[in-house]
Amino acid sequence: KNESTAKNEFLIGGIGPLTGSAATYGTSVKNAAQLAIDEINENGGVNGMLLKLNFQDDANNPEKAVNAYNTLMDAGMKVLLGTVTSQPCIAVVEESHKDGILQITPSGSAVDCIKYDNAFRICFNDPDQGTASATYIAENLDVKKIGVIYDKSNVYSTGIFEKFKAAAKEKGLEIVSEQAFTDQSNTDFSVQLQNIRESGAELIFIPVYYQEAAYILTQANQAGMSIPFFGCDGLDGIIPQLGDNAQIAEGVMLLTPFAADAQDEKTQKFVKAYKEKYGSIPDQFAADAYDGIYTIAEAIKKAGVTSPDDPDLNQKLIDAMTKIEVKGLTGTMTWDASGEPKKEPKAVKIVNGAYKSMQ
Amino acid sequence: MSFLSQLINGLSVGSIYALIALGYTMVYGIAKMLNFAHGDVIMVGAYTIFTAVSMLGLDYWIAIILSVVFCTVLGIVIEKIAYKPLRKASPLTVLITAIGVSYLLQNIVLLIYGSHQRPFPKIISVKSIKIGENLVISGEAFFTMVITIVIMIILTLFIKNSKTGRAMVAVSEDKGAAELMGINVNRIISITFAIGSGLAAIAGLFFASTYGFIGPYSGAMPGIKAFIAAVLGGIGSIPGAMLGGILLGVVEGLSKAYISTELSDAIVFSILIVILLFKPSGLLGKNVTEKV
Amino acid sequence: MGAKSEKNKPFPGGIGRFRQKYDNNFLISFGIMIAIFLFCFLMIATGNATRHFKSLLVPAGINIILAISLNLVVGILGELSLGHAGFMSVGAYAGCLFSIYTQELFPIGVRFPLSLLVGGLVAAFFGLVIGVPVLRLKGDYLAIVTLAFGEIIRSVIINLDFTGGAAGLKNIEKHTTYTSVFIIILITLFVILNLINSRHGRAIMAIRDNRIAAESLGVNITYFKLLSFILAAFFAGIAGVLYGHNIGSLTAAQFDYNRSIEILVMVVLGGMGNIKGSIISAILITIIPEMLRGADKYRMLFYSIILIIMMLLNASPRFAEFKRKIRIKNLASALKSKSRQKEEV
Amino acid sequence: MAMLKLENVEVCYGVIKAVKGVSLEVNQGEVVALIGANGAGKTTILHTITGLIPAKSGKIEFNGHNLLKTPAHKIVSMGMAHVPEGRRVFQGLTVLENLKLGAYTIKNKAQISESLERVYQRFPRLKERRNQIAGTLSGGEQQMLAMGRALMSSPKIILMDEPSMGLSPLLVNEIFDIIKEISSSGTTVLLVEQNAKKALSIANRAYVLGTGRITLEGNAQELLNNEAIKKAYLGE
Amino acid sequence: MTILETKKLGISFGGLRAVDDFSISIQKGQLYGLIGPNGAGKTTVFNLLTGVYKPTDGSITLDGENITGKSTIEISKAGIARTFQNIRLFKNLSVLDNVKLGLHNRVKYNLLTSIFKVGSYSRKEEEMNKIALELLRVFGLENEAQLPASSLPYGMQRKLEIARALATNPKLLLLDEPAAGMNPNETAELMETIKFVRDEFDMTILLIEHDMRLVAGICEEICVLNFGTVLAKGKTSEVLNDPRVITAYLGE
Ligand SMILES: Nc1ncnc2c1ncn2[C@@H]1O[C@H](COP(=O)(O)OP(=O)(O)OP(=O)(O)O)[C@@H](O)[C@H]1O
Ligand SMILES: Nc1ncnc2c1ncn2[C@@H]1O[C@H](COP(=O)(O)OP(=O)(O)OP(=O)(O)O)[C@@H](O)[C@H]1O
Ligand SMILES: [Mg+2]
Ligand SMILES: [Mg+2]
Repeated sequence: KNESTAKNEFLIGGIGPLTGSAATYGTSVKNAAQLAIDEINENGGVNGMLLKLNFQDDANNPEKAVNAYNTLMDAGMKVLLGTVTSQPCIAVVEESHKDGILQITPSGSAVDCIKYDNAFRICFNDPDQGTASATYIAENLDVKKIGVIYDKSNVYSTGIFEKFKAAAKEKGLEIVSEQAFTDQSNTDFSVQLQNIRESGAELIFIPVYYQEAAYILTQANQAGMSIPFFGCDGLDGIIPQLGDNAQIAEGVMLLTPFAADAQDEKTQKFVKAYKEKYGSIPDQFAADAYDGIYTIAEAIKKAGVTSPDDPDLNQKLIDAMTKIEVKGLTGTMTWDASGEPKKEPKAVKIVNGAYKSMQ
Repeated sequence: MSFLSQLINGLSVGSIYALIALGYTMVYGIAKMLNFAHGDVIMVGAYTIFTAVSMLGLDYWIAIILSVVFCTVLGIVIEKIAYKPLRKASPLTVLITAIGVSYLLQNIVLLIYGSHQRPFPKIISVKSIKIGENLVISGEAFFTMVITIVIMIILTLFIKNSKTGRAMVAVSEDKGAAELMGINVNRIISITFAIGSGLAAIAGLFFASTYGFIGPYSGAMPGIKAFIAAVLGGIGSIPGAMLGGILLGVVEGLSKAYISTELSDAIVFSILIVILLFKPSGLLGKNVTEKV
Repeated sequence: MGAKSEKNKPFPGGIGRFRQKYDNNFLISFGIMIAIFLFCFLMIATGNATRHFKSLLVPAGINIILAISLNLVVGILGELSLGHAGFMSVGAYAGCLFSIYTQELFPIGVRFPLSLLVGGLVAAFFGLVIGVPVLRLKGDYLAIVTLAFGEIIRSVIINLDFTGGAAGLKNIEKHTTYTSVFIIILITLFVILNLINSRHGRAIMAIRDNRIAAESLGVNITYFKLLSFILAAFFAGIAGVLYGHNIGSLTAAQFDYNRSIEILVMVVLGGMGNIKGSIISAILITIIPEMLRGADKYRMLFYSIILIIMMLLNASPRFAEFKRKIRIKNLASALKSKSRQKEEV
Repeated sequence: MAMLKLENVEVCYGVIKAVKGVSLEVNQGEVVALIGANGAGKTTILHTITGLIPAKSGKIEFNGHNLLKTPAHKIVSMGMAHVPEGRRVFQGLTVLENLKLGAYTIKNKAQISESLERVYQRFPRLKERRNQIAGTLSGGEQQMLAMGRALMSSPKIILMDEPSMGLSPLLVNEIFDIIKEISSSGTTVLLVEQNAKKALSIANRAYVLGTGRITLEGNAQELLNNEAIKKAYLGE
Repeated sequence: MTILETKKLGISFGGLRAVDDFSISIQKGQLYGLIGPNGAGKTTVFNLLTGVYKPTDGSITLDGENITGKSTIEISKAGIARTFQNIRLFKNLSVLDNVKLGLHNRVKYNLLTSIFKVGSYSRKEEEMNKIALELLRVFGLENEAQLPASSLPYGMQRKLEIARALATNPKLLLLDEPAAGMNPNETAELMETIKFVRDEFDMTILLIEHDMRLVAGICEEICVLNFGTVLAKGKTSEVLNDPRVITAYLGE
């Protein structure tokens, strides 16, 4: 039964949606995590141990995520990389907290995802992104009137939007049009765009994932709108998503720690390997997962754990988390006890189909 | 002006719903089954075109024909394997099997093409139509509307005037009696599925062209909306499906534009309920009261 | 001939009051539930249960409650409802909000049962509200309205503040245990089976079979339709509260129409109006996707194929005959082999 | 030679045997009556002949063809028509549409309009009501429609299941007159009836069905005078 | 004593005047026949009497109580029970349960008793079983009590419908073509049963029938409907010899 009984194999569990409408995000995480693990094992593993990934589907459903978690515990999971989406993450962290095992969520951005000591995250949290976006726009862009399109049925989107709204007010920005949509109608945005156009907005803030953003940008383009768009890390992945029509995304600005076409060696190597193995360009989720695995490896090294059967393994790893520094794809990260990563968001603008850093 | 253009937005969405609902109501009205997999056949149709054009580099026309043929065959095969053995079972059994088929199609596509959305090739490119200053009807929307109306007329004429069409109505009324007329009931139901699925391929083409992207789950929501449109228009009524689809799109658009984008879903569904309370068998449905 | 007329007698062998109250259906359903509980209890007590197994007990139990209660509407009353998850969600939110806000007021032993009751009652109230269109509409038209109702609820929950909006309700204490679910299942079974086997249940089934005839006998259609919807909603609401107190958080997205359809699958697979069947199929539908975890990315593919095959088999007359045969044969041969074993020992 | 021939036909509903080995023959040009109590299996036999219900065992031959292996819709095109129990007209269609569906197997347009004229001639009421929705016709009119519809395929043999049920005495007489006419115009008739007296009075031969078995057969006139029959089925 | 009296009863469907100016009066204990050509409006009269349709004109009085425009349920409670031309049984329920449904408003217990099976449940159920079995015995159906109603042959289904209607203990029993689909022998048997019911239960019966032997055999008075209006009414033998009735309905 116990998968990790194979000598010195360190089992990392993964949980995320592999089916259902959020399946892309889970798949990205699974793929990139596997890629990182293969790399590490090729270089001899960590402290003499080989890493192994067991990734379970949760269909973006908390109940199924808890089932998946228990399956992984039965299999002998030592560290959890997950879950990918916020809602299941909030349910699973309750369990992992009771078991006291280290949980690192690559992309669960809701505040409560890491409310316990054993949980850490790679991505930014929602409020921070909301505030950061408002601050950035107020301080660096010459616009005052903002229109927003956000997903009312999604935690990530509403989470960012709410903080953005509060911060925007403080910074003297005026939100002239708030347009929502839900998972029941997330392909047609013609009405929302029309509403914004009539509101006189100078910039449209879209704290949504790139799949919806692709629809929004395409339809804005069709309607002949030329208002600039500003998004958060969920927007990363928009260029490959648009395919041949990438020019639509020209001028879109986003806050993101990761850019698949960044010129540094690390990113290029990752993107190349990912493309070779899975045939598509990695997105933010993939980058977070890749960093997540390297973070786990770093924590193992720091904690000096040499056997998966170490009786104090959990506490050692959790303690190690606040002591390590990881130079990842998404920036150089350190953690404090809150579990939030310390790293800088970068604002980029899409120019000629590529990210270009802004200040 | 703004009202008119919002109305046009609603009409464009509505005509897509209507186009999907036509195929839905066809199967629904004649085979008397809720084919919950209809939305997924649409998705498969769009993927077929995507494969032919973006992956194999085939000509648009060939891709479209390929997609229609593929979906037609798919419809027939699904009917043979999953629905035909259930001719005598309760309609709910068939409904659940259809849900199984819907999951199956989604997961096959998921396995073959992966979970991420694919950009759909720009096949239909019609110039937007400008009326006056600010009023623009997108080319796709206009074309969709025209095609929907044409298909509606063809279907109505086909059912009313062709021999097969008459046989379809007979089958929908009483399978046993239809058999006694010498009608091959199984064949008629197969043809119904074939037509329904062929229409799904066309709907898939227009749906994907309008919105530009397809994923394994792209068919689910339009499928549900088309189901709603078909019921709203009156089960089995072809003009009803058209009317229901358009109305659904317009109500959705106008409530987003003038009431609330947050609550538009709730508003649309509430209006649906109210309409059905006043017209319990849909807008154009036959009000069959049981003779006592 | 003698045997036949014996069999055709209204109540073979004469019946006691107990049998009149508790027919085979009742006893077998309870038997099944108690056997399942004992099995789980033994598995856990002997340390044979994996965590995965244990974590499935509560969801399976909740699904049993949902399936049984939906069967009351779909199987017994004969109306198609695609909005059961809607009732579940109102109940879940009401019950969980109650238990969050009364944290200081009551001790847990009082608060949890009370929150179940609150969830059930609020859901029942919504059952009454949706009951109004139910009285006017039939068949697929009603199905659409129930589906719409479920989606309206979901949409409203997302837009309200006290429900936590899209982020949902968090920090719900986890009180649901498999014992508490088991007790609720028994209560649900008791109420619904008793109802079916009574004057009221008969009236509901009469409406399903022939509304006009039922009316002509003075059966109050309005009352009984509403009663079915309210009762079904009540138990769905309770199931929702159990769900919330098991996962610890709630979001509207968990209660979309896919969830309603999943419950409907259980009912239809188990057989319309067949409560035993609902119990078994609820368990199957809960565990099959979980058992398929080993199939990795083919998991949901296999699941859909299994679902289709189960439906086809279930409806096949040959399979029905086969089931009947093995049931009789099995019993007979099992009895035989047992007695033989005894002789050998 | 017999036009239609059943040999030892058995039919089951699930485990219940409804027809337990029935043999009967219908010759070209005859009117053969099949009478019997409620639930004897008369309807079941007709359904089995036209292929709506499969037979468990036995043999059914029609003009030398084995019907057991022929699907229902092919049987119609071989020249057999069935007026089913309870009429089963297409409620939502007009009278004319119903009649046209009766000629579904016929390709020749001229033949169809000829048949239609003949049916209208025989049932002037149908001509008068040709655009009425069939579901709103009265019981007797629906019965006429069901017969007219069956005649549209110009069948060699026509099977009728209780055509007089629920009709007023006047109409019953009319219907039997029509059956006589149909027969005299050369169509063979197999007639199932509760109204045994009427049926026997127009039939050439008759079979009496007990529960699932033929208990008696013979010349219709003789049966009409048979004491046992009189007692059991004629209520005298 | 008059049990049922209708005055100028009428109803239209769209343009069709299905029943017009329909007035009859039935005495307690009478066996009354309603005949007429197909589509004359006989079943519609039953539907008016039982509240399935609301009359556009006229009034209905049952045992001195005005029941015009009342709902089916109220009328059932007031004391009219019926059978249907196209049999309407509860197909999936047992024969016994079908009859017990007839007792729905006669032997009652409340919802809590149903759910908790306490108090009078067993006693009331036993009482129902007793009454229902007795009724089934009258119609020779006691051996089929536990079978599903759908498995009965046609003739037995008709009888079961009558038994179910009787279970409501009505003041007036309406039978819509009870002998349809029966052979003369079965019809003769049915005639006996109807007479027996009338005598034994002291019942008033109004019946629609096309079988003249049955009508002539048991009805004391009849009413002939034609195109929705009363063509003739009175003593059975007299009406059946009325030449207008013969041309419109009987033929010969
Ligand atoms: N679909 C069915 N399922 C089960 N049993 C059936 C079915 N149809 C008919 N039967 C049974 O088969 C037997 C023969 O029925 P059938 O309808 O052929 O009789 P019939 O002679 O036509 O009687 P009737 O005079 O009432 O029309 C009856 O006992 C009947 O209950
Ligand atoms: N709900 C309705 N809508 C429209 N027309 C109706 C309705 N009910 C009855 N009719 C019409 O009213 C007339 C009388 O019908 P009814 O059923 O009362 O006839 P009937 O005398 O019972 O005939 P039968 O002896 O054939 O049963 C018919 O023409 C019928 O078509
Ligand atoms: Mg019959
Ligand atoms: Mg009538």
